[in-house]
Order: sequence, then C-alpha cells, then structure tokens
Amino acid sequence: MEFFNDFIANVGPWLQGLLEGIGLPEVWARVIVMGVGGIGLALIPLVAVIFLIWAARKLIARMQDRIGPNNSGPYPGPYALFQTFADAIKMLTKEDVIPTAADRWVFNIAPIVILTVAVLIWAVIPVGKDMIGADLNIGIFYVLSLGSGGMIALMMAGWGSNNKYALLGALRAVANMVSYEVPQILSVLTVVMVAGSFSMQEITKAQTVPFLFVIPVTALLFFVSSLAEVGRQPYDLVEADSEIVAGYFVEYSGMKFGQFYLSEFMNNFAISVITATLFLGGWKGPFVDSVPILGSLWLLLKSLLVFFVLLWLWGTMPRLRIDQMLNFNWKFLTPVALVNVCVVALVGKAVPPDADVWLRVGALLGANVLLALAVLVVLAAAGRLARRRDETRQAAQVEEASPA
Amino acid sequence: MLDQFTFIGIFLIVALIFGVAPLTIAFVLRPKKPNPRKAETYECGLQPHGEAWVQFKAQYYIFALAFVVFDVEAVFLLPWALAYNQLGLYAVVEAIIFILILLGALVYVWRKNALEWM
Amino acid sequence: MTLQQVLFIIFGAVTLGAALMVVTRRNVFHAALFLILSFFGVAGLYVLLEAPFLAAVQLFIYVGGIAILILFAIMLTRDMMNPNVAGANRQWWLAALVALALCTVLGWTVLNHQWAAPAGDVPPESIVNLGKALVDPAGLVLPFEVTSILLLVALIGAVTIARER
Amino acid sequence: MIPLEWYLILAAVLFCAGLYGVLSRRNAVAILMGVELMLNSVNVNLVAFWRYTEPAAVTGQAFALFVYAVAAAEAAVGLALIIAIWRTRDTVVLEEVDLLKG
Repeated sequence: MEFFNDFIANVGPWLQGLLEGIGLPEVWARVIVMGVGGIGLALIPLVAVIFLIWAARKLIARMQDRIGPNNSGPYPGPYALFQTFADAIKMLTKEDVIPTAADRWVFNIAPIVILTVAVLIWAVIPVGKDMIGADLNIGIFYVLSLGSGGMIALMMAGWGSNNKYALLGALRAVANMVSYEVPQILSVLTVVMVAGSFSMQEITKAQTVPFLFVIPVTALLFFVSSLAEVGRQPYDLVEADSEIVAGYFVEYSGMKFGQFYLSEFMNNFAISVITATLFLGGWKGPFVDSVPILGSLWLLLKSLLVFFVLLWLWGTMPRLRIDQMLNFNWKFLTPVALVNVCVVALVGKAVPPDADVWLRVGALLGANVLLALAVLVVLAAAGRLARRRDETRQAAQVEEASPA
Repeated sequence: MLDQFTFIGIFLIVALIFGVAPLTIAFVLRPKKPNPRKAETYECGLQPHGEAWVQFKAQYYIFALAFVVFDVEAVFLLPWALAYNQLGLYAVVEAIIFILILLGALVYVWRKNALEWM
Repeated sequence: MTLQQVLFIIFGAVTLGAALMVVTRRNVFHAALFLILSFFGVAGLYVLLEAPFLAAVQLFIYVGGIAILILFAIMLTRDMMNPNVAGANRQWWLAALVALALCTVLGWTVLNHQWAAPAGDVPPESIVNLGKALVDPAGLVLPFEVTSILLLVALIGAVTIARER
Repeated sequence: MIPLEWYLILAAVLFCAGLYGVLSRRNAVAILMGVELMLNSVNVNLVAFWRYTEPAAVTGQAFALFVYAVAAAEAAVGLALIIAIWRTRDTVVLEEVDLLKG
C-alpha cells in the first residue's frame, strides 16, 4: 500500500537500484533515471494538450452554439475524442513546403526552438507533492527567462519566412510579448515578496491561504498579462487570420505548422498550471498528506478551471487592436502593477512580523480591495474627464460650423 | 544545486529531442513533390510585390525600449523581493523610491505622447 | 577530466564559436542570432560558476531585452541586407592584428600568474544576501538608486532620440 | 573543479572577438553587437573572480548586475541613435556618417 501511496517517488530509486544491479556505475544510473524522468515529465504537457485541443474545440463550439466534433460522421472515437490524433497523423504526412525566398536555416530552426522552449518550462513546475523535475532556487524566474527564448523563435519564424504578413505578425507578437512581460514580472515580484522564495515548491507550500484570496489584484494582473504573453484572445491580433492571415507562421506547412500549433497550446496549458500553482495553491488540497498522488489531481483540477476561464475568454472576447492592446498595457496594467508592488510592500511591513497569519492575510486582502476600488475610481474619473473633453470639443465644432 | 542543473541539462536534451522528433517522423512520412508555384511566397494568391523585409515603424522600437528599462528594474527588485521578509521598513522605502523614479519615467514618456500608437 | 570540465568546454566552444560568427557573418540578422547563441553559452558558464540567478538574468536581460532591441533595430534599418555592402571595412586586417596581439598579451598574463585555488563554497542564501546588500545603507544602496536614475535617463533620452516627429 | 585560468582565457578570447568586431565592422548595429560581446566577457571575468576568490561576498554578483544595467542603457540609447541616423541620413554604415566632411 505504501508503494501505491507514493508511486512516483518510489520509481526513481527502484530504477536506479535496478540499473546499478546490472553493473552500471552510479553516475550513469543516475543520468539514465533523470533521462527517464525527464521524458515522463515532457510527456505530461504533450498528452494533456492532445486532449485539451479536443476540449477546446468542443467547448468553444458549444459557446458559439455549434456542436463541434461529435459522434456522427467521420470523427474517430467516442465524442470524437481521438480527433486530435487523426489531425496529428495528417500533419505528419503533409508535404513540407519551403518558400524559395525563405532564409532556409532560420526558417527550419524556428519551429524546433519554439517547441523546445515550450517543453523546457515544465522542468520547474511542481506536478505533485514532492514531484518536480528540479526544484531550482530560481524556479519562477527560470520560467520567465525562458519566455525570451520563445520571442526569439517568433522573430526567427517571421524573418525566416521572408513574407510581409509573417514579419508583421512576428513584430506584433514580439511587441505584445515584451509589453506584457512587464506587468507579468511585476506581479511575480509581489508573489515572491509574500512567499519569500523563487522556488515553485516553496511558493506552493507558503499558501496556507491560496494567494488568490490574499493578493487578488496581483492574480488578476498575472493572468491577464500571461494571456497576452501566449497570444490568446482577446490578444490574438498577432495571428489575426482575417488581417495578416496567420501571422508569423503563415508560410509553415505540415508538421512545422503543427509544432507552432502544439507549442501554442502547450503554453496555454503551462500558464494555466502556473497560475494554479502561484495563486490557487498548486497541489495543495484535502488528503494530500496521506495520499500524495492526490496532489496531482488537485493541481489538474485547478489548472483545468483556469484553462476553462481562458477558453471562456477565447469564446467571448473580440480581438483588440494593436493600439488598444499597447495602451491597455502601458497606461493601465504597468502603472497599476508598480503601485501594487509598493502597496503590498508597505502593508506587509505595517503588519508586525510576529502577527497571526490571518491578520496578515486580512491586511493584505483589505489593502488589495482598497487598491482595486481606488483604481476603479481613478478610471471612472479619467473616463468622465475624457468624455467631457470630447463633448466640449464637439460643442465648439458645432458652434464654429453654425453661422453666427 | 549542480545536481538540479544536471537534470535541467538532461531535460534540455529531452526537450530538443521532443522538438526535433516530429519533424524527423514527418521527414520520413511526408511526400516530396516540389514545384516552383508551390514554393512562392504567399501573398493571398497574388505575385509577391516588392521585398518582404520592408521597413517598419520606429514605434515598435519605443515599446521594446520601455520594456528593456522595466526589465532591468524588475531584475534589480527580484533579489530585494526575495529578501523582503528579512528587511526593515527602511529598506522597503528605498525600494519604493526606486520604483517611483521609474514610475516617473513612465509618466514623463506618457505625457510626451511617446506611448501613442501613431 | 571531470563532467564539469567537459561541460565548460562545450559551453565555452558554443560561446566562442558563436562570437566568432557574430563578428564575421555579413548577414547582420544571422550575426544577431549567433549573438543570442553566445549569450546562451555565457548563461551556461554562469550555471557552472554556481550563479544560477545571474544565468537567468543573462537570459532575461540579454536574450529577452537587448537581443530583441537589436533585432528590432535591424528590421527598422533594413539597409543591412544590401548584398553590395561589404561586411568589414578596409582596415579589417589591422583590426585582426590588434585583437590577436591583445589576445596574446592577455593570455600570456593569465598563464604566467599563479591563481588562487577556489576559496570555499557559495552560500545557499547568496541571492537573499544580494537583495539585502542592494538596499543596505552601508552597502550598495547608492548605486542601486543611481541605477534607477540611469534607467530613467536612458528611457527618456532614447525615446526622445528615436521618436518620429 | 575547473581551473580559474580557463575562465580568464575564455573571457580574454571573447573580449578580443568583440574588439575585432568593433574595429572591423562597417555596420553600426554590428559594432554594437561587438560591444555587447565585450561587456559579456567582462561579466564572465567578474563572476569567475567572485566565485574563486570571495564566494561568500555579494559584490561579485552585484557588480555583474550593475554591468547589466549599464549594458541595457547603452544598447537602448545606442540603437536609438542608430535609428535616428538612419532616419536622417539613410545609412547605417558609420564611415558614411562623418558630419564634418559633409
């Protein structure tokens, strides 16, 4: 029974013992165990994404009053569950077209880089109690710094295609990603301040109360900026099909296109899991102490909840224009994030260090609610001011136009 | 610590394999029937007009610029945030001054209308 | 040879090889991509030096920030793809001579000096200590605040210069 | 353990590669890339000395951080200048931008 309770934690030492039994030196046995663990870890997002693509199609269809993939017709599997597999096989057997004008090397390497980066993020995500690839002491910062690799891949794709739409899409995508990285890292900063660690595992453990209920403003900032970072609706102007056809991957076909598509969904799932880990308590939940494997289930449920919110926005939000997107970031999110860091820093110090956990939580929550209210008041005032200015300008125009 | 980074290194190799494997499988499976029409640059069915590497607005650069500045700021604040629980009010005020100076920069750029998308 | 030394040679080869490509490639976009590869190599060296925080900073600021700026600048000033323009100027051989001479001098100096053996381990809380020192009145608080001013000046100056009027 | 000399030699070669780039390239952006290489080599040196002589002190890492800030500011302003020059003179080849000769 003990073994099943802690299944994953036992496989590693068992495999290592087995390998050393056949006479491998300890170092190599360790490397092989790590490699096997790594493959297992990398398979998680891949398998999850295959089903999430199906779920996304199904749910979006429902939101748009369609049926989506279903039992009838040629869809494979019950409820067309295996449709994504069929799509994958189709992608694999499609011809690969490289435009003559393309910069071949850059064009071919971009899809490899983007998928590699999407997989690499998973090394530091705690997928359960004591189940984590590497509990780095720079954990969350590692995730953020990998994001820059994704940007480079987009630039490579856009440039390498030698196509106007692709380059325009890549520029938009990168402008989008770089802008929203500022509120994202500032909200992570707040989390680090409250949790006192970069390590994803420590951040999870620090959440006696999920951070969503301690620093809700930060949670919202993080989710919105992550959404922009992965280019999901309403920020899908980077690949707006109706304007720039598909953006940076317009020239890609076959499996290279598939890799972009796959990495996009992997990133969507990754931000869901990271949001769940940072703000919803990760693998924490009832009975985790006695049955550790339950932690993974809790994490999965929480991530799916976040992913559902993401799909919900996808199904309902219209696309933003680039000026709206940049305005929203630089004139709203970034100042709010900066002020938020200051407020949390001050309130955290105002509460005496030996105070009760609940007092601290209450103070932070109260400060956050006040901050949110203040932001709303300022927004309303600014909106009123803008409207009044418009009205006076219109009145002036009318006066000018009418004969005296 | 190096043990954890050994895992990261191994995971990097695994991730690279994951990145290359689909392309390799596709390379074996896919048909190869190239023709010059197919390999033309896509421009909604028309003949591509002019060069693709056209010049873009300097506005993109302004936003990247603002990003780099705030990026560096965040990197300076990260160690401070990590040590936050062990710091006194004095240290917090110093960091807030640091943030306010940059907020001032943002406001200045905003007032100068450099953040407008033209 | 230990595993660390093998890794050093790999990262070092990546860094230097990419750096050489940066300075010799005529296509500036390719040079910029090799520059990014070189940054990755340096990040690997930082991990070997047990400074993972700096490795992440390297990726974050250099790859995510400065490299993006360089790529944007290349796209905004597209003349560089012109095949009629030579990559190197007429004094390139002189430049190579100077670089080689400096390299020899530096290498000779390094190899003729008895360097101390590693002095102890990196404390596990070194990042926390860094955070404390940055806001410590007796420590680095002045450079810390001055950095903020530097960034302010850089932002305002660069925006003023780069804006289209 | 890796001898300190290895890092120093590597940084020296990296610095010289950057120097060669700065001296020999015609394109302003490429020259800037050479400068970035040189700054990187300096940082490698700083961190290596920190690790091998005073790993308990924070100054090594802190100095590297300040170098990052300076590098970012330098790149931001330098590239802005290049863009401004491009806009007024339509070139990024520095040999053609010697105002005094007109």
